[in-house]
Amino acid sequence: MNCIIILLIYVLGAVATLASNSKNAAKIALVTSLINAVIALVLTGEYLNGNDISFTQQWISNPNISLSFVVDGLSLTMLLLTTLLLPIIILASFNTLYSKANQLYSLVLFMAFAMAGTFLAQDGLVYYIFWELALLPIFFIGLLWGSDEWKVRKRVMVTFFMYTFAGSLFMLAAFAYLYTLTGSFAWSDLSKAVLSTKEANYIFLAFFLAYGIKIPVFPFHTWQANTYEKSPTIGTMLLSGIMLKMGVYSILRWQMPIAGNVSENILKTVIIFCIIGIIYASLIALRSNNLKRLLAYSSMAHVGLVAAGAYVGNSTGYQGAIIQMVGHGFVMVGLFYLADIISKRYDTYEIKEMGGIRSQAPKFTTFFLIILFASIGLPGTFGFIGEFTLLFALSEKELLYAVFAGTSIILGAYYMLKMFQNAVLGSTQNKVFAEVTTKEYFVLAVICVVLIGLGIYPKLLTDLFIQ
Amino acid sequence: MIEILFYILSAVTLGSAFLTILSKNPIHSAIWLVICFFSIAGHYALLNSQFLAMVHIIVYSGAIMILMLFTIMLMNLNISDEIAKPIVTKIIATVCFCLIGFFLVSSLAQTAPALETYTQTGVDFQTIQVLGKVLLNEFVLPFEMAAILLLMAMIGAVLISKKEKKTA
Amino acid sequence: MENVLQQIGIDQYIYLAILLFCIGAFGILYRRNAIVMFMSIEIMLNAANLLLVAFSTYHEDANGQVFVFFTMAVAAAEVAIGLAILVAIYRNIGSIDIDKLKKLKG
Amino acid sequence: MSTTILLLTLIFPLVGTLINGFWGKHLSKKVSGTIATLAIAASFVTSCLFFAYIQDGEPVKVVLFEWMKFNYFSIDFGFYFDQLAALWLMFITGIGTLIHLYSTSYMSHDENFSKFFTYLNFFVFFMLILVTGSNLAMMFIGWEGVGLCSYLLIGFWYKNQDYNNAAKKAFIMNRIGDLGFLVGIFVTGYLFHTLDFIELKEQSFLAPTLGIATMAFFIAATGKSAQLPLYTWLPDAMAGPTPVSALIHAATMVTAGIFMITRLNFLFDLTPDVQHIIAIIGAVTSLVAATIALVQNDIKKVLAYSTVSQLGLMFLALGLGAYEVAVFHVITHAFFKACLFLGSGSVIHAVGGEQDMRHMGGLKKHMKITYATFFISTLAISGFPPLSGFFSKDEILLTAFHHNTVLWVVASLASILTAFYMFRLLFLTFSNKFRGTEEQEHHLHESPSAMTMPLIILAVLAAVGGLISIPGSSWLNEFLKPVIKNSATLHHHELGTTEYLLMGLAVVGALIGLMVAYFKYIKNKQVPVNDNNVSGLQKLFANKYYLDEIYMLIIVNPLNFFGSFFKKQIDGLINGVVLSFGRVPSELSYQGKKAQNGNIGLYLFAFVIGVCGLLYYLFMCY
Repeated sequence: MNCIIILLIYVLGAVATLASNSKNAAKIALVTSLINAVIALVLTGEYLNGNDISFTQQWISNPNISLSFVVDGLSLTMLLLTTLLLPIIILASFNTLYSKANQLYSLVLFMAFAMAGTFLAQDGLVYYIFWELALLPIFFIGLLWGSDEWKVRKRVMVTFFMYTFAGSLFMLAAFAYLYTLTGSFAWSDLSKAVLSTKEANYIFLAFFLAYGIKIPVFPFHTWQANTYEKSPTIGTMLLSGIMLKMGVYSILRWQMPIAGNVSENILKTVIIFCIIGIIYASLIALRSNNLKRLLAYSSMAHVGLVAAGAYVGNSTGYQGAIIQMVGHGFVMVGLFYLADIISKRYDTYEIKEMGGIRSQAPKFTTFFLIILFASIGLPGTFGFIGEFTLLFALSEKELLYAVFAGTSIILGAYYMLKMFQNAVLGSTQNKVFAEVTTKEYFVLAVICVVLIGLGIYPKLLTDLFIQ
Repeated sequence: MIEILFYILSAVTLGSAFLTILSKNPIHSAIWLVICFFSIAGHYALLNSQFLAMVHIIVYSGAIMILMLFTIMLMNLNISDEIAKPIVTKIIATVCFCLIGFFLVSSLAQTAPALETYTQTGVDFQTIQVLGKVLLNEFVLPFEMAAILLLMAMIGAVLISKKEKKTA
Repeated sequence: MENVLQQIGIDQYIYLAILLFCIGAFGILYRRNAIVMFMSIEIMLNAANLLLVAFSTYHEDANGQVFVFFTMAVAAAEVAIGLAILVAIYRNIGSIDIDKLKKLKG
Repeated sequence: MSTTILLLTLIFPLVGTLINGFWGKHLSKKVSGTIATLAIAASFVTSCLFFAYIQDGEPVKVVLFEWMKFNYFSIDFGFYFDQLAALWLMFITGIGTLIHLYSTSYMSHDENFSKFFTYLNFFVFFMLILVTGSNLAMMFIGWEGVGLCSYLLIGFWYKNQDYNNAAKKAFIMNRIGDLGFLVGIFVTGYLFHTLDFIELKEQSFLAPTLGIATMAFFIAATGKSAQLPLYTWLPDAMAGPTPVSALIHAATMVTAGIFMITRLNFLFDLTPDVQHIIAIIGAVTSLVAATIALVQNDIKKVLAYSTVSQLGLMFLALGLGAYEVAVFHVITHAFFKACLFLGSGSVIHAVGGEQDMRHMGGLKKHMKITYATFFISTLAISGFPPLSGFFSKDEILLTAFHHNTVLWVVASLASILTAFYMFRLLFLTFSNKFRGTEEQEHHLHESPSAMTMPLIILAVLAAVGGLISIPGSSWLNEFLKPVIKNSATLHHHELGTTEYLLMGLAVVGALIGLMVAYFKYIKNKQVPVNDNNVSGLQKLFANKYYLDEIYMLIIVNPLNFFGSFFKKQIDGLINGVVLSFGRVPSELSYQGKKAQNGNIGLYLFAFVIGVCGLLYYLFMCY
């Protein structure tokens, strides 16, 4: 079997969804994503058996571009994350009846195609094309199905689009420069390119602009909270669950191997910015009144740690970043789903208008607690494995980094528990909060099982990329 | 002898050009311009290109100037119609004139004088026969294009100046 | 045949053309009557023509004169169209003062 | 020893948790409570089996699988059962069983009965992981897990936001310590390339950064075991149901810090500077908490501060390298403090939820068993011979005297104060006349047997528990020998005149405390005044040295301020800069558009200027 099948099925699914009517669109999308999840698992099996599942085909001879999709531990993990999270995200979106659902789900599948392509592509230019391609669907999803009035939404989405797009152009420039050096876009050639420190510095910074905005790293984060807030929940889940992992993935795949001999000062500065971002975002989350914005900033705090770990550049940081990407994906989808459920029942995202949920919906509260504690890295959940590994990587580089980044576990506990207390606990309100439905129960249970299961036995996943 | 002729012609050219611009009455301007064109035709003749001198008189002094005069008369323009430009504009215009004149002349002055080194071969290159051959051999395509251009101009002029129907 | 440039010199022609061109430019800036501005443009065109002829003679090459010929054709077309436009404008606005013609401005 | 039995010790509480968690609502309260109690009791039985085995058996290490892997070492998901773990297993499951039994009665009217036992069982499960984890990371699972359960149980009555605040505070304060634990783990892992206790014990050596690790571990301990400066969560944690306070915040969880330092004694022995800090902090905490306890009027708050104070004494012992002594005091303290808390629970139960001692009094007549057990435990904590507290506390004081007289004075002072406030508590609650409402008085009753049974058992243990380590021939010290690398206490056991003199002094001190309390509260029948009407030192004590306010001022408020500042100002600023990248070109083009105004003169002027510039550049510039 070949990894390109996944891309083809996503495209076919997108077309089929678009052609169907609004009623069946979600189901077709779900089936497509499930098929791909199964295929991804089969591919994993083949990969572990040592079969070759990569695909390479010359596309353009001058400049030398080939459609090459290679699978290794890193890209396979990200592929699994994408394909496994997508059914959950689509299932989670069943709560909302979207207008023109066929277009929406078609865009979702198309986005999954682009993201999977980004994770698989081993040719710099093909990778870049997929990278930009992923931006289009989410732009339209946010623009057409988002909340708030059109004018505000449009401004937010256009800012998001232009910002990330502008950042990516620097990456394209870096690839163009690298092409003049090596005469190839292939990862295998680029990673072997010998760069002087000065060249590496510039290329590193160009990549950093693209990835720093995407992840986002302080101070490139201002698009994030707005975009998360205005997007529909399905868009927010796609953004936080999978799309921002493209940034971290790219650090591990492209930036660090190619511009590895960047000067130590730049590397340190970047790590310090990541750590500043952790504390900064945590403090803002502490003062956020809107649940979605709070989650957006908490997401930023967590990926700040992931990015810092990725930039450390040793093997611990590498594996920690991958682990936490997966963990963060599931946690964020779970948290946004919980927020979505609350907002469906209470018709608000304002925390102070919530409360009194626990006495009415104990099951919901239990799920909330599990996912919340996974997000603040309680041992026994997958969040802990990631945070532990990342902080350990930082401490290997410099103990103080770990201490400062580690304050996120204190601040994270603070703002999450504060939010939990105000949103879920407290005395019962007049508003009725119905207990989770079977569908919601299923989605949340899957997320919780993944988080706890991998927290206790992480080797299931880590064996993919640790030799 | 030729030199004197040249200077006289030049003086007429420049003077009539100036007067074209400075005359308040457009009719006077047109008449000064005709004189200017005649003197330029004289220059052509002086340069021994008879064909162009004749064409110039026909096209410019004849066709174009008549057209202009007709238009002026058609519009019935007189002096009072034109409001003088503000004085600032006039100053700026003068400054521009001086500036560009100065820069052009002084940049030319930088180049070496050409008269001392100039020689001629005496080949016939500008009689009507030669020009006709060049025009219909080498430049036959542009020649035809020019014909089409003139045709288009004619149709365009007719179309534009046609009175619109008052239906709209 | 005796070449006039042996006595007068190309420089003189260039100076003449320059001055003529400047007068044309000056006219456009100075006047606001569209027809007079048209005339100024003709003067500038003629300055260029004059220079072309002078250099044609200087290089003993017919091409320059051919170009002048084409320029004249273009100038004739231009004047025809330009005057037609002016007439149309005059008919609509009642004036050919170019400062009043600002309808196309965005 | 079969590993299955050992693992069963851990699995029983987990099974109890799962049963109550998933089907608790469908079970009757009786079944639910019985299952939970039985789960811990079963665990207790297996612990006893192991305890019998370890008397002359080898420690057992069980590795289930490889948990995490790094390029130069890996972390096992494994358990290590040794003498130290055996002790803790015994009293966690033992006291745990008693408290579960007690809770079945105490909580019987609560609507979330099964949930309570779910959490309680879950807590025991994590506590067992904490003490049996084979490496630091495993210990950390338990360490944070008990914090989680503590959070859930303090905030058990979740409708009251004050309780939720207390729960949140406890968790966050603990998290500060947890960061210390993580840093400790990182430094240790980096230095020794292992986190396994056995390997650490063999491979540890003095490295320059080891002090950071031990200090970080100590910070972790101050969080979990409520020492200065992180102790403020413990008194607030009394918001939870009383059995929770007894189990988690007196007997077991708060001793995790002592357990951990004892576990890592070989590391702490290498860094004497850190040991000094531990000793000083322990002594100071013990005195500070004792002074605060003097003026508290809430019966559970007094016990909470008393716990902090006693934990301080244990840390003093740890800091002096006397690990066995600290462990000894942990055990005796677990007995009498659990008894005291459960007794206070019984009292609160009787007076219908009232916790203020000023509204109690004269309960002696109504609650004889509670009074008797409470009295024994009070004597034990005050250090009257031959009750357990006397032996353990005296050993700490002896050790302190041999090391540093100042520490001894501080610790002795704390002990005298302990005697005073404990008897104050006893007298205010049980003596004189009842000061509550008529209705409450009518309602007064002795608690049911499910509650008094544990009290009696614990009182007996509090009385005789000291026998496990009598000066001179200590069973405990012998038992712990394999765990502790070099002990500082061994040579103190030849009792001389000095030692007897000190013991006498301690008893006299306790008596002084008793007498003062007696005269003040029984002879003069004083009742403490309202907190607002006190002055001077008393006011300082009543306000807990304003520590909460100071934390509010220097930590919480700045965090909130910076949060708002970042949210409103800095984020806006950054956003403004980002948007200006878009605005500048658009503004420029808007301005540039104005130049295209249709004025031919202007165009021509620009053209002339351009031509002039070009000519200048082309012809005249060289």
